[in-house]
Amino acid sequence: MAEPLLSLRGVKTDIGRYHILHGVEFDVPEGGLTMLLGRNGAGKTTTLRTIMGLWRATAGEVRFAGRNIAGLATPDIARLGIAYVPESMAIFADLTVQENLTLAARSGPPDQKRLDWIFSRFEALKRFWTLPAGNLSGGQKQMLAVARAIIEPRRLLLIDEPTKGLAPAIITNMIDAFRELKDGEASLLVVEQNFAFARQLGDTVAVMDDGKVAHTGSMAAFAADDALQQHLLGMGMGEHQ
Amino acid sequence: MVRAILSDDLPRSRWLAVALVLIVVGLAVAPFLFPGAKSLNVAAKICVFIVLAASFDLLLGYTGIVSFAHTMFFGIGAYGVAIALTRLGAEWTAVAVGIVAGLIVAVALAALIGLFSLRVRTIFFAMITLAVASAFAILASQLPALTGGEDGLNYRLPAALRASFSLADGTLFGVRLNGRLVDYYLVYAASLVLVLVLLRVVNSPFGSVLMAIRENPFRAEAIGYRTVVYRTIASCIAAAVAALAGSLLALWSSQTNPDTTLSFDIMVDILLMVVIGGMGTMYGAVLGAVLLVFAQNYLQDLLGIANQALAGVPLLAGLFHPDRWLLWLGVAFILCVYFFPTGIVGSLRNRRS
Amino acid sequence: QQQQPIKIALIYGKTGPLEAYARQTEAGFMLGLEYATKGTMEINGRKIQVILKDDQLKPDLAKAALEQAYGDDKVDIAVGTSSSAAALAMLPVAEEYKKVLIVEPAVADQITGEKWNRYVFRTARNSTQDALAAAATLKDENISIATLAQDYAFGRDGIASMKQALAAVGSKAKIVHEEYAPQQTTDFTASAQRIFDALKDKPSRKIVVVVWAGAHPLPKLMDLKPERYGIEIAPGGNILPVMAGWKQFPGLEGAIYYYWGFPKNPVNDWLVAEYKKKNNGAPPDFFVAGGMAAAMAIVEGIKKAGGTDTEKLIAAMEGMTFDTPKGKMTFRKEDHQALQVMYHWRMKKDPPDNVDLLELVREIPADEMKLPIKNKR
Amino acid sequence: MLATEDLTIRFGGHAAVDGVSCAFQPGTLTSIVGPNGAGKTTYFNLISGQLAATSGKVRLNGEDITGYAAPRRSRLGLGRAFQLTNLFPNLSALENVRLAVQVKSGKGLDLFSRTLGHRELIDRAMTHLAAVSLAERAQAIAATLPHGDQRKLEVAILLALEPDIFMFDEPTAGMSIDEVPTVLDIIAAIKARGDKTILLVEHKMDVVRSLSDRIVVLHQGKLVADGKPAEVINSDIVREAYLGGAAPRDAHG
Amino acid sequence: MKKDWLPLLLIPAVAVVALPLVGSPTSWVTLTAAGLAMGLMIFVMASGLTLTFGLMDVLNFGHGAFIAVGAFVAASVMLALSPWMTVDSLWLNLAAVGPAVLAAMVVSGVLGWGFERVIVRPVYGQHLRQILVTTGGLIVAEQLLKVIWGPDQITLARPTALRGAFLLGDVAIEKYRVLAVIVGLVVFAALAITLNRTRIGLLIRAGVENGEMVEALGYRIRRLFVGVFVAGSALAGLGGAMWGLYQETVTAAIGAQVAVLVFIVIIIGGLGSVGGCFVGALLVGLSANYIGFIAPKVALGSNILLMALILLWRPQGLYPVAKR
Ligand SMILES: Nc1ncnc2c1ncn2[C@@H]1O[C@H](COP(=O)(O)OP(=O)(O)OP(=O)(O)O)[C@@H](O)[C@H]1O
Ligand SMILES: Nc1ncnc2c1ncn2[C@@H]1O[C@H](COP(=O)(O)OP(=O)(O)OP(=O)(O)O)[C@@H](O)[C@H]1O
Ligand SMILES: [Mg+2]
Ligand SMILES: [Mg+2]
Repeated sequence: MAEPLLSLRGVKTDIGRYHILHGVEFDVPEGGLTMLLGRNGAGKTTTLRTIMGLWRATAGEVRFAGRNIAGLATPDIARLGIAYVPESMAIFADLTVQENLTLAARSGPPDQKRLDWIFSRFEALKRFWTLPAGNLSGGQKQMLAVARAIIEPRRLLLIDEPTKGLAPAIITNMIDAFRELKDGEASLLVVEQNFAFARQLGDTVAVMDDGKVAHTGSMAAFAADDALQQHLLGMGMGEHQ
Repeated sequence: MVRAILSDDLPRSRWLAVALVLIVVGLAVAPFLFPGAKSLNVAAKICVFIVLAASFDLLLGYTGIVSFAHTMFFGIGAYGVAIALTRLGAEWTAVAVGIVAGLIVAVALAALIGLFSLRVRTIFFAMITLAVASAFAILASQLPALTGGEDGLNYRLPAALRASFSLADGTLFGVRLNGRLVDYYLVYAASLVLVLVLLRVVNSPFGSVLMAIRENPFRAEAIGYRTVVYRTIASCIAAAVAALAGSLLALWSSQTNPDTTLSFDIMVDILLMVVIGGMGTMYGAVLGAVLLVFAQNYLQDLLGIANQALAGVPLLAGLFHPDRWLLWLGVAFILCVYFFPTGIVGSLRNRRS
Repeated sequence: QQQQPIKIALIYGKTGPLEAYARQTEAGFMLGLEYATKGTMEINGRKIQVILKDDQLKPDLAKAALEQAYGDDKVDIAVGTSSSAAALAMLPVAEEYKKVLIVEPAVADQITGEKWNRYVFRTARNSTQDALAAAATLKDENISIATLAQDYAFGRDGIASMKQALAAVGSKAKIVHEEYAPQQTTDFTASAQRIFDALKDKPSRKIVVVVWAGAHPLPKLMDLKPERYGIEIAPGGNILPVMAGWKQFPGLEGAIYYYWGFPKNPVNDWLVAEYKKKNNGAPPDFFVAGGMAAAMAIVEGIKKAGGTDTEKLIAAMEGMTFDTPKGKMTFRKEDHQALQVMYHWRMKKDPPDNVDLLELVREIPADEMKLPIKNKR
Repeated sequence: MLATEDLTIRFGGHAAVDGVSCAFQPGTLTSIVGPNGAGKTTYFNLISGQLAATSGKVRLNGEDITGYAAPRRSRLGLGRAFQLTNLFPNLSALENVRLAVQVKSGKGLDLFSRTLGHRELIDRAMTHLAAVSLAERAQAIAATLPHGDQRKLEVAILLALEPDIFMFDEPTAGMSIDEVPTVLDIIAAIKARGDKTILLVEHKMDVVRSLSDRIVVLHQGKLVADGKPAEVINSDIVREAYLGGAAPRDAHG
Repeated sequence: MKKDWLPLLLIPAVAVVALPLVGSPTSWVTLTAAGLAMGLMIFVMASGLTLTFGLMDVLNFGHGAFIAVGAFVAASVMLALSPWMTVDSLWLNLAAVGPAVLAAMVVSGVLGWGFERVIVRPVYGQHLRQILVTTGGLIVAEQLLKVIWGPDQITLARPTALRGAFLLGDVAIEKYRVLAVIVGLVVFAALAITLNRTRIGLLIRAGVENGEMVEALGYRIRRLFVGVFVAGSALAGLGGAMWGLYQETVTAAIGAQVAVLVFIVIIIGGLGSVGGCFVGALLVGLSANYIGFIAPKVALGSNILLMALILLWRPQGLYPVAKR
């Protein structure tokens, strides 16, 4: 089996005085979509931020495309072809939708075909093209945050809870979009609470609990194993659907 | 008991506790420990500035209001007493009149500014207050008949506060018990009380709302607090205390003039005191005031010594020349802000936990 | 008793905007002691000990410093200070401690006016003396004067005493316009326009009298070419660095308190030579002379009183005449103001350098300037 | 009873809420659904006073409160939890809730008593924290709580206000499924008391279905459907505009 | 976003209103020309602060220090080249002023770089600590100036070709102000283009709002900030040099003196809008002259008055930059 695009080994992260991550280990295979699951406070967001270099790993390696990127500065990590959608969305409220996307497209003005493709998924962005992003609705902000990550081709997408606040119709669109991306150019690492979404999309899964990865494997197997879900998530995926 | 006096706001750090005790006791015995006009002067200044800084912390640290007009209220208090003593003669009634007048003007002005402009953005409010303050300073210098203009006012204090007045005919531990001593303990006691009152205010339910507003005014409104009202009340309290501090200064130094009460330098000083000490912790204001007033009064002497040592070395000697004490004060500021991001108190408390 | 030193405190605004002046005062003061004691630094066998104190131009600090000097350091006599506001704050202290205070170089009239007390002497000249001197340069024929001053107490007092002064010296000049500009003014176009409009059609000789503290407006006024209306400008004397900036206006005239080239007497000769030696060629300026005068007054006074007892000192110094770089000065009995000569100067054609600037029109003798007595004893 | 009459707000040309008239009975839970940008949050903002209506009225028990500022409405019993978490970041979880409790107690203007002296307030705050199972995190600084816990704190603050009208804006968004029931149970409990009016904005259809007595559908600011859950959810408009394909296009802005 | 012309119209409006009050047209022309020139000089000094304050949200009270440094450096260079200054040849004069100004910009720019690294970097986004730390910086800088150049004020005579005035009939227009106008306009144009025609402006605004996210998008925001800060300081240096030449005396306090004026200007402008700063500066320059002529008494507070009026009309300044 080929070397995974991203792999974490023994990653530890502290925030201030608190030890948040103690030895996170999992892989994101090239061209695959890995779901990072776990209870509130398990450390998912912290993990993504650590990969992105927004928190410093105090120990362990983060290998991306064969090189250890732990310790690199955030911009340099991004320039390796990694895009990030934070949990808080962190859209630039003072800038218009257009300006937000212009900035996200590092290598020049956004390519029109790509834009149209995004509009076809997230129609609201087109409609509020010139509106300050701060005035967008919660869901629209979420769409913008995702659009910002996919406005240009990237090798790896780190996405923190993309579906929160989205209407079912839009979620469906997003699923399509992510499918196309992973079949095409990118690999994805997605943190999610919405399990219908997770199950439909995930190839592999990593489940976090209290700052460690408690289980990794194929999504299919995990989805089948209710006992394991009970044990790791305190709740079966079947429920609430 | 202690809890009640400190309104449950305990130092929460051994070192802080030690420092505070040292300050309170030290100031109490200063006249006898360090006799002499200068040290007494420094001690009194420390008391006054502790109050002033603390009142400013109520605005800055607890309510998140950035105001550059705080010295204006300080000045109003000072001029209140000064003018009264000049016009009505060196009488206690004059003092009373002055203090009350100062309070009224200060609070009224604060309320006015608050209601009109506390709605605007922080930074704009800051600039508006800056404008008002400088306008006020101009006014003061344009009314020489009343304020003595640039020269300020020199006046006599009530007899009991003058050096000539001697108490219980005699000396204690070799220190003449004269009016200055009476004056000093008057200032000391008043300051102590005022600080404790402020401590109570910030630890009252009212105080907790102020902090909420500082954190997130939008949400504070949403759960039912009218931010403008709270902010305005806070500014009025701060203004009142600042005015009282001013009155104390006027009562101590028997002269009042623009650059010791209204100048922007003073404004910067109290800003430094609050932030170096630690915003949003009354104790920070206390520490900050002590440190700064000390530095301002003794750094020069220290440098004198250093300069002796370095005599001959060309540039260094220049750098350590006593006249360059401001340079080192500046450096100290920067280092403080650097190494105590949360102020001295903040750092002490973190160290502990 | 006999052998314990004579302690003198020198209080001045050593740090702050006027630092440069303060250093001059100190230098002059030290030279004065040296000269007056023939280098022994002793008076009647008692060593002189000078204690320097910085008031940063702040009245409260000045006051504190003086209290400290009298109270803690037990000085016999004190000298100060650079800022008038600070000096005024010091006066009551002298009275409280019953010790002599020599005011130098502060100029405010009140110091020897309503705020005066019997412990206060002043070697520095006061604003009225400046005004009288300036007036003395404007005596001849009929002149139309416009004044330009800063819009606050000092500026307005300055013009007020200017008017009295003109009357006092019996000048026929009349003031046709008074212009007051904000203290911090940097752009004088507006003021100049108003002044020009007021003066330009006057038949007589037209002069703008400028009374200004801080960055002097003269060059900016000159830029607007007053000569096109035949308007002259009388800037009044100033410190050398400022007047160096006026080099390109030959023929400027005014009155000045001290210029190193003017006084012809042994004291000044010694001072100029000595000072140049110590400051690689730079001649002494305003405040050097002032400092020296203060020092010489003290030495003279103590010698005359035969000691440092305050009452004796006051008795000795009242009416005392003493040597200074400006020649003889006399502490007038009534208000302890030192009466002294002033100088009427003219800017040289093209000055060789930045310090050799002025030529003497005439020395204005002290008795020509009828200085009113403004204090009550 | 809470009612809006022809409530409208325009931003420039674009009407975010467009003539919505609707009344909400005590003891009922009404879900408000609609595509992203339909105007749900804005509708809430108009009711709770964060935004001022361009036209139309908001009535509470017959009283016209359209002109009232947010604090006043809150004190009249309109309680509101926000979609994007909106706490006092540097205060402890407990303090966040205690402040809410304090509003009703009217102690806000009490200058000279000690906060810690008012035990009853603190205890009440603790019970509300416990209700959202955050009791053991009481002393944690709000900003350092994980997203899910922050959402729960948001709910605790609403409870602490003890309002008559509860407005939840996607209370479970970003909450892990084992936590979701806690919140749903709380809402159910409030509903059970029978005298409270509950408005719920939620995108999770299963949640909506299980809780609502009634569903109101907003679409591009207009009220397009209103009725029993079953019928509304199966109506064409909902299938088309909300559950089904992408929202219909039309030019704007 | 459509352009908002009202504030621009304010300038001619003020001038027109002033005409009848001033009375004599020639005086009016003199005042107006002088006022505009003064405005542009102020603009050059303020523009740097607008950049750092407005775009990066850094409240740099130390700005005055760079102005002072600029003035001192320029003064030294010119004194060194004084022979070229005193001859009556515009070209030789400029040959002396040019290098002086350049040196001023370079030095203060370098200083700005150090300032950013040592003093400002740790306090991005924290207004209060910025005020303090930069005030501290100001004090230190002022004192260092005294250590290096000594406490006395330095007198530098303006070059011969730049003193005096052009006389058009009864109207006098100072030569130096003409130069000020040219420089001011150049600076304005340069800034306007970089900020509106490139993505730099966007980046900075985004970076202020959420630096982390901008970095996550792959931009090295730190470098950008440093760059802006250096540019700002260099502009301050330029302003300082020009101001020094105008004042003809240079003291360590020169920066602190103009600081308040500069702050007022950018507040009027709307905190960070270069256009606003431009209009603000011109308004300040004009009103000061008109009021100084019509009612000198009022001139005391004319700037504050102006600011108050503007803020009453537009509480966020003439061209509000996004709320922070
Ligand atoms: N800034 C911070 N300071 C201190 N602790 C923090 C900070 N941010 C997060 N934590 C702690 O780190 C732990 C993991 O938080 P994280 O946000 O990674 O969880 P999560 O898995 O993303 O949860 P959620 O699903 O709710 O987003 C939590 O216990 C949280 O309290
Ligand atoms: N200040 C504003 N200016 C212009 N348009 C605005 C403003 N505020 C909101 N809008 C628009 O109004 C519409 C309604 O926004 P709202 O937040 O109410 O939607 P929502 O129903 O809550 O959507 P979501 O489910 O995503 O939260 C959105 O299209 C938004 O872009
Ligand atoms: Mg998370
Ligand atoms: Mg919403």
